[in-house]
Amino acid sequence: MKERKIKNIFLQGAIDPGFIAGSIAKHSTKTDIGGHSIFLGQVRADVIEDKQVSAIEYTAHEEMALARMAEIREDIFAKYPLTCMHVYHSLGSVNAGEICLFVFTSSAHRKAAIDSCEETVERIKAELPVWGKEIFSDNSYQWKENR
Amino acid sequence: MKERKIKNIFLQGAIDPGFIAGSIAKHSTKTDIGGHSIFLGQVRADVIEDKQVSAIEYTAHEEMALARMAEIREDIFAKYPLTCMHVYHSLGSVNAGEICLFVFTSSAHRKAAIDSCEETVERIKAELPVWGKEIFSDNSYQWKENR
Amino acid sequence: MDGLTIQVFGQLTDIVGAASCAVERVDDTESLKTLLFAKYPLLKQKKFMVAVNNRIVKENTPIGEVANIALLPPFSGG
Amino acid sequence: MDGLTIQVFGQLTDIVGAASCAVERVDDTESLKTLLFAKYPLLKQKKFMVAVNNRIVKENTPIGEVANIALLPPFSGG
Repeated sequence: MKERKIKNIFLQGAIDPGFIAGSIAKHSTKTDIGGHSIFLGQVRADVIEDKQVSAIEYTAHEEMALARMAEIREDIFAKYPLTCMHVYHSLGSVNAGEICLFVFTSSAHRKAAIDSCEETVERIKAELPVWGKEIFSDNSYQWKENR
Repeated sequence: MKERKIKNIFLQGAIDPGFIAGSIAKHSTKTDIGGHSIFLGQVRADVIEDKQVSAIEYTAHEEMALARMAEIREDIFAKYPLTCMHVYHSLGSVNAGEICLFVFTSSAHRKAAIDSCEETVERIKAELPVWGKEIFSDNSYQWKENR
Repeated sequence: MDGLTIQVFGQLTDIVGAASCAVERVDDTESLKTLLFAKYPLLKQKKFMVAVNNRIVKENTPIGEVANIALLPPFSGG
Repeated sequence: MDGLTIQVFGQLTDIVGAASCAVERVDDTESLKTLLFAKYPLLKQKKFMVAVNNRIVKENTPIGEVANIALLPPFSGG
């Protein structure tokens, strides 16, 4: 197995819009970038059998998730001419309306940024050992299923 | 010709990351949203025959651009199940490393948000009467060409 | 009779030397082009579209009494 | 001989009643599954993958001396 640099992607609780702004602002010194693509996952207040989701509680097999994310990052950088990629995923409780996933890719031209962002989001959803528990307003819950 | 609501998309100068954060934060009350897709155009410090781009000065036929943007918005909303769409484009001078275009789409599910954002960006680049003048550090310039 | 004021954009402003130019009134967009090419020969080498009353016209189009006219070179926004 | 500690995730925690469970040591993942199904019959109805030392294994796989084992139901992150 190759040695990969393992970066933490997990943040406790919701991802603040101010954090996203800070991440964008840091790229102003990288003047070879022409386009950024950002995906944000937001917790929906789905109604399931008359009960409304008020939050999702995320847990992960962190060690496996970070190792797999390092592989995904390596694959994406091999496939697209990216300047950089940043990924953050919430752990713990995230309320409906709050941000739980932040994927951010940058490239000289828009196509690579846009395509790599979408592919990274799909792979994160399919491949990272992360689980969401949908908490209803009456404190009952069900386990989230990705489609 | 149908009556369309004309929204202004033009901002004077660069688009501040704090403005983007504010726009994201406003969506926390829309709890039917599950995914946001954002594209940001950033001014590249391209080097052309030994001269480096230090800024782009944008001008537009504003009335025509806003009317066309209203058509694009209508088409995109007809094609994708979107919760909302926001578009901002700079006018005047934007320095290398600063943001000149901000396209932001939101939907219950990620696919519609991602696809509509990309399509909107492509249409903005192809269809809006906007022009960029690349200013070099020695104050000479050339007119930008989209590819 | 008033003349026409033509708005110009992008690199066409370098040829015209301003963001607009005044020409004598003509009946249609083909006559306008002939007039402009005579006045600004460099325009002939440039790609541009003509907008009459904020609509891009590809065929020869009459220019009415209160027409506003714009010359639009290839777009380069974003 | 020490037993094995099995980490469980997602909806499997509802069946096991905790984020991990302890079982006696077994030689391979098939024996482990047999043991777990006997102890937690509801597990049989659930889809999950087994990870040995942080690698998902699809075939029957030996469980070594210092193995860490995890049961992973379908992912639902993002």
